[in-house]
Amino acid sequence: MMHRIRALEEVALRGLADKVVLGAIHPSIGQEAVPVGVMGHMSADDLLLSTHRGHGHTLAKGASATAMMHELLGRVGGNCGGKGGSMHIADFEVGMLGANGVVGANIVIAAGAAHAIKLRRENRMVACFFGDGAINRGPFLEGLNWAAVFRLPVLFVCEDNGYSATTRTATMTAGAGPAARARAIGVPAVEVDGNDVLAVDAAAAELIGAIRAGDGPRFLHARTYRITGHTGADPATYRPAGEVEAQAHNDPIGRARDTLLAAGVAAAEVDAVRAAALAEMEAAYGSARAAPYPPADQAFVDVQDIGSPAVEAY
Amino acid sequence: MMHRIRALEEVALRGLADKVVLGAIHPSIGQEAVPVGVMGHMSADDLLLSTHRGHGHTLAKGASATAMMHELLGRVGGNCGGKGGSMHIADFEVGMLGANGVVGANIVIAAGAAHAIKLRRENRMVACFFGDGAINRGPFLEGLNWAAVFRLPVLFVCEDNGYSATTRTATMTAGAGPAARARAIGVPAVEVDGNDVLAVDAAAAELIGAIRAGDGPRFLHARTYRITGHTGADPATYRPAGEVEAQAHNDPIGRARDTLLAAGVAAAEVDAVRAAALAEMEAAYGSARAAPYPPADQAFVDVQDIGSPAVEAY
Amino acid sequence: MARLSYLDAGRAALAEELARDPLVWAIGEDLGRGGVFGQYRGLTETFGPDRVSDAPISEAAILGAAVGAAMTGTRPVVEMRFSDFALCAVDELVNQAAKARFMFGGQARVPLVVREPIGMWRSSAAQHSQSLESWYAHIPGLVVACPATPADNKGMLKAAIRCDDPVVYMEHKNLWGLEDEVPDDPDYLVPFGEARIVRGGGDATIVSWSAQVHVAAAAAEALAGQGIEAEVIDLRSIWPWDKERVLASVARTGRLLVTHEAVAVAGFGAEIAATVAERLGRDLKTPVRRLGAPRAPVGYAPPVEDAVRVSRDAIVAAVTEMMR
Amino acid sequence: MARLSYLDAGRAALAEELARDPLVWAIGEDLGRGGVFGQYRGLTETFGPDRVSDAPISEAAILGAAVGAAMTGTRPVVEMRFSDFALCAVDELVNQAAKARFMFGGQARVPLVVREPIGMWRSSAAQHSQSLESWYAHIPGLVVACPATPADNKGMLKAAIRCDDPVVYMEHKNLWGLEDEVPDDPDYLVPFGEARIVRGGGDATIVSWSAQVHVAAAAAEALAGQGIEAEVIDLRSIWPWDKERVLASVARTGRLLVTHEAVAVAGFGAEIAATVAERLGRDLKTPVRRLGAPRAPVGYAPPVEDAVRVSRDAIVAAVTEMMR
Ligand SMILES: Cc1ncc(C[n+]2csc(CCOP(=O)(O)OP(=O)(O)O)c2C)c(N)n1
Ligand SMILES: Cc1ncc(C[n+]2csc(CCOP(=O)(O)OP(=O)(O)O)c2C)c(N)n1
Ligand SMILES: [Mg+2]
Ligand SMILES: [Mg+2]
Repeated sequence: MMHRIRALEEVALRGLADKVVLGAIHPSIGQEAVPVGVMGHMSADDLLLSTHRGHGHTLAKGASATAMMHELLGRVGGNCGGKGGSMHIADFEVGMLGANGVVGANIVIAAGAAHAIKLRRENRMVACFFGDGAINRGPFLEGLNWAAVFRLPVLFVCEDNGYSATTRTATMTAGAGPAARARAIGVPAVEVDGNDVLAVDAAAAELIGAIRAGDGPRFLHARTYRITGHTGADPATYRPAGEVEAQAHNDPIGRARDTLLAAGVAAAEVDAVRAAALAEMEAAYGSARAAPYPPADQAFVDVQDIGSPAVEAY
Repeated sequence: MMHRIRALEEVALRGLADKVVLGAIHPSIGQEAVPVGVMGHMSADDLLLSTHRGHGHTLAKGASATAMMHELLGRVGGNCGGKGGSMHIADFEVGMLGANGVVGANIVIAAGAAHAIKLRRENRMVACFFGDGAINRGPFLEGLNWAAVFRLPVLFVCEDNGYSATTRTATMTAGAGPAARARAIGVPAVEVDGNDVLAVDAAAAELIGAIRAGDGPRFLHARTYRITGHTGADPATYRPAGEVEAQAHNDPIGRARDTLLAAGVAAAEVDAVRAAALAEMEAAYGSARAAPYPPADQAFVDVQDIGSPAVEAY
Repeated sequence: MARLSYLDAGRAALAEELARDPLVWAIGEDLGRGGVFGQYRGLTETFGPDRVSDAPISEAAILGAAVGAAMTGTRPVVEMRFSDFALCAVDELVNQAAKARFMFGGQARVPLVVREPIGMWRSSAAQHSQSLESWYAHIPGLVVACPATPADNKGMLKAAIRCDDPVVYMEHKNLWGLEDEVPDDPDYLVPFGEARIVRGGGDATIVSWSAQVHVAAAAAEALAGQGIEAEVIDLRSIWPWDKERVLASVARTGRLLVTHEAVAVAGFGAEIAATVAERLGRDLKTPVRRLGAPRAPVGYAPPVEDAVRVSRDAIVAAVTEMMR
Repeated sequence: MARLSYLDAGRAALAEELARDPLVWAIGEDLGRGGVFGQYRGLTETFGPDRVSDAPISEAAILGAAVGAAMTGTRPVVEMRFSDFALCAVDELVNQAAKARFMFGGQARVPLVVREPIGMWRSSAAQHSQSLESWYAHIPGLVVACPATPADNKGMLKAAIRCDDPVVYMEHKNLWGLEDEVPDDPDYLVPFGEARIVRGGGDATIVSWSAQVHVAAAAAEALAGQGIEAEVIDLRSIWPWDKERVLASVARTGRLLVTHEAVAVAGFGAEIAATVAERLGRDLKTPVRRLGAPRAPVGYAPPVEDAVRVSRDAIVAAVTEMMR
């Protein structure tokens, strides 16, 4: 799965260079272990709320790479019919309720999805991902408090890559960090090395176990690193020289590979996974490029039932 | 000063019964020790941001009771010329930058006032009061983080009366409380018995000392009790029987009286203070009742310079 | 039929929908004690605290959680207390609730109702008196309802709860006590986009909504005394609004006055006046006219507050002038 | 005069005002690295991180802190990045900044500038493309500026910074790269409420603002080829808007078309069309007309996005029809 996410984003970045991916994309290259470690404990029934940096979450939740690639290129066959693009990708079939272009907005939405689960006495849960920068937005406080007050089945996952766009998050964040804030709001929290997929997996298992047992919300603070720029177009020159290089040994995919090799898995086997992932994404990319754009009248579809512009545009 | 606040509100409540105080008023009867204990350490130069329950803050900051009473009655001579009323009372002359009708909104404004102080390298500080319910609003998080990140001279004071309107705040608030939240956001916090004016005074002295020394923001969590209903019109029947009575011994004015008597002050002396306060407020009330309403054209004054309705109403 | 207040009609509507559909629920500050105006009185007792729930003072979470809960198949009714406080949750309403269905390519439905009482209510001052219905009419994806009568407050709230779109539901605080006949039919629904003819007339058309409808009706009464028969139309919902009925009326009368309590500048009256001028410009007997509040905040002192109200006399004067 | 891009003109304006007045300062996310579009490039280096400051991702605090800092005598310029994100700070702008002076009886001044870039910018989709200028025009206390040219982006931003009212300053993202001559005069100020005649003409009046001005100008060019001389007016600020100039022009031409990128329903075009219809209804040669976006969110895929743009051809067609 980590290979699939990486390959999807590498190909998407090529799409950006090829000028067929039109909107901004926010790659999660280097951060793949977090969604993979968490999503392993969730089923298609469970729900996911994601961010602007959501390709990895979406794929790990079970969305089709082909549909995602179509969406990134704004084509027919995209998860949102080409109307959402990278920042609004969603796949309700697999419980992925949407990326979000507004930092932190997904936190209160996730609390509400979990609220509905509780009201309906269903046996499922919600995961909500966001970045380290999002903990400075009001909805972080309001959403966590809400989930704790109503004892809702939601796992909050803070993917801490150290940056908020071009800003070092630490320079704009006071206090002891995301987990401390979560605890003060009444949400038990665990901190983990987010580039160690096994560690994430273990932490998620524990937290999700508690959530499924009805203990209310939990919080996972995963430290990771964003290898690329903030967007596909960002050269990230604001980073100190050598910082990216110093993180090379920390690449979650490289680390997982080392672990696998040490455990006796053949290198060729791992390489085959990578090759298969790349081939899958190349095929998805080819399919997307060959697909048409949605027709103009899609602009008026699915706005609303009552007072729809499809009936009268003005 | 506690007597003056109490007397002002008692008279204002009579004004409500007399149907001359027209808008909602939120009495702080029972909570007087908090502003009095804090404001003793502030000068007219220092700034104050207040709430819907701000009569005590405003008077303690040095506003004229007569002007306040005129404002509550919506008359000429009010601090805001009768245009604000209880929820928007302000007296910039004494550094009181406004009550606020929106819970929690004053927190970010206070951070900004302190930011301006820092930018201008001035030697003053800001105090920001809010209730226990306000800690569930996003601006609480955003404002405290802001003040801590920029190391601003602001004292946040949470007046915890246990209720948010008709709701027991504890039922809607997760975690270990206001001080724990503040600390997690990087603002050192102290908890105090808010009905003990000497304890508030001592805690405020310490916190304000740190602020004036340039150590950044501080937080005071003061536990208190609202003897009246949420508004002047609220019978507060949602409170368990006997709750108010059980708090009788805890009235900050009664406790201060006991302390004074124990310290050898004559009862007559204390009673004289109370009588003087009542007389002052009666006079203010009389003055306000005798004053005219502002003329209708005040509706168009002080809206804005550019594009003002005074030039053209539509 | 029963005689109910506007407030009780809304309460009955919610109670009936709560009873009818287990997926309907309501949440907001202080609902457990009946809500700030008593619109929820008794409902927690009847339906339990999960179905009619208190909320923290967290407007963004109230609305944002409703978006999440609506997308996952429940039907939340959220209470914002005063429309002014809904300004603490605009991202959630405008960027999330209104757009989710479209931007996710039709995968989401967001069947939520945002109750946000509007309007001037004696000496509530600048932060508790606003009428911002034109804002939401401008936002694709939203339905905007502004009932003026007890019957409509029942039938429209029920329609809003059953509707699959997010509905901004604006009750007027000054109408809570207004009593009138209200149908008992549990399926009494007032469809959006169908105006109500408050009073017929052939000389001029007065279009309004919410509390201002009653001011317009009083003006029409006074005008009738002068021999001027004004037709008064209550739009009931401003998105969608009943263009057909308004155009038909103005085509007949040749005169349009729109009046609303909100600020005139960029108020929804501008949309109506502009539409009528565009469509019927050649056939009007007199230019279209609007009456709304001056572009000033609402003040506390009565004379200052009254200075921004559109009075019955102002409407009478405007129509009289238009008849010349 | 110097040839500058719209982006650099705004940057020069801010730099000059920072240099002129030590009470001016700017704050927003990522400003230390030049801001998201580079509008702040180099300013932190020149003026230091206190004067051109990074902010946490806290829109409510950015705007709310600016209110506090403005009330205490400084002149904050706050950057909201996209006008869509300003929806996270509407209480701070509408309930606080806009009303403080009035509700405190004139004790407060709130001289702040809220920069919030608007408009469609290829495939930015529903949450990064909105134009909500009509919202703010509806709010008493606010000034609303929508510059269309590099010179105006300099002169109006400077005027906004020197103005004692809160100004919502809406640059258009699609104009950043537009180059033109810009005055060097450090006191070059473009006053609010004075429209610019982009091109004269006697047959029809086209009113617009922001990026749409350029579409309107291109349409007028095409119309001239057909022998129709349309006057194009760039309002520059929509509150206040230059009613006199628009009314004078329409009084001459007898025809008004307003066109803007924002949604037509309850867009500011309605206000202009309604005002002109009210004032000049009897003298128009043809009914007023508006062109704005359909009431739909902005989609990602180019054909879907383009479907909600008001094109040059749509303007040409409308004016041609009005000439019949
Ligand atoms: C409310 C809001 N403010 C600002 C932005 C612009 N923005 C997009 S991503 C981003 C940085 C977010 O940082 P973080 O939460 O750490 O997530 P990361 O990008 O590192 O994954 C910003 C500021 C936004 N989308 N929404
Ligand atoms: C944003 C917002 N939401 C709701 C309200 C309505 N309201 C006014 S006071 C109040 C209770 C506030 O409780 P708390 O902060 O504890 O202050 P207290 O009234 O106890 O002093 C509420 C909910 C408001 N004014 N603003
Ligand atoms: Mg980050
Ligand atoms: Mg309280």
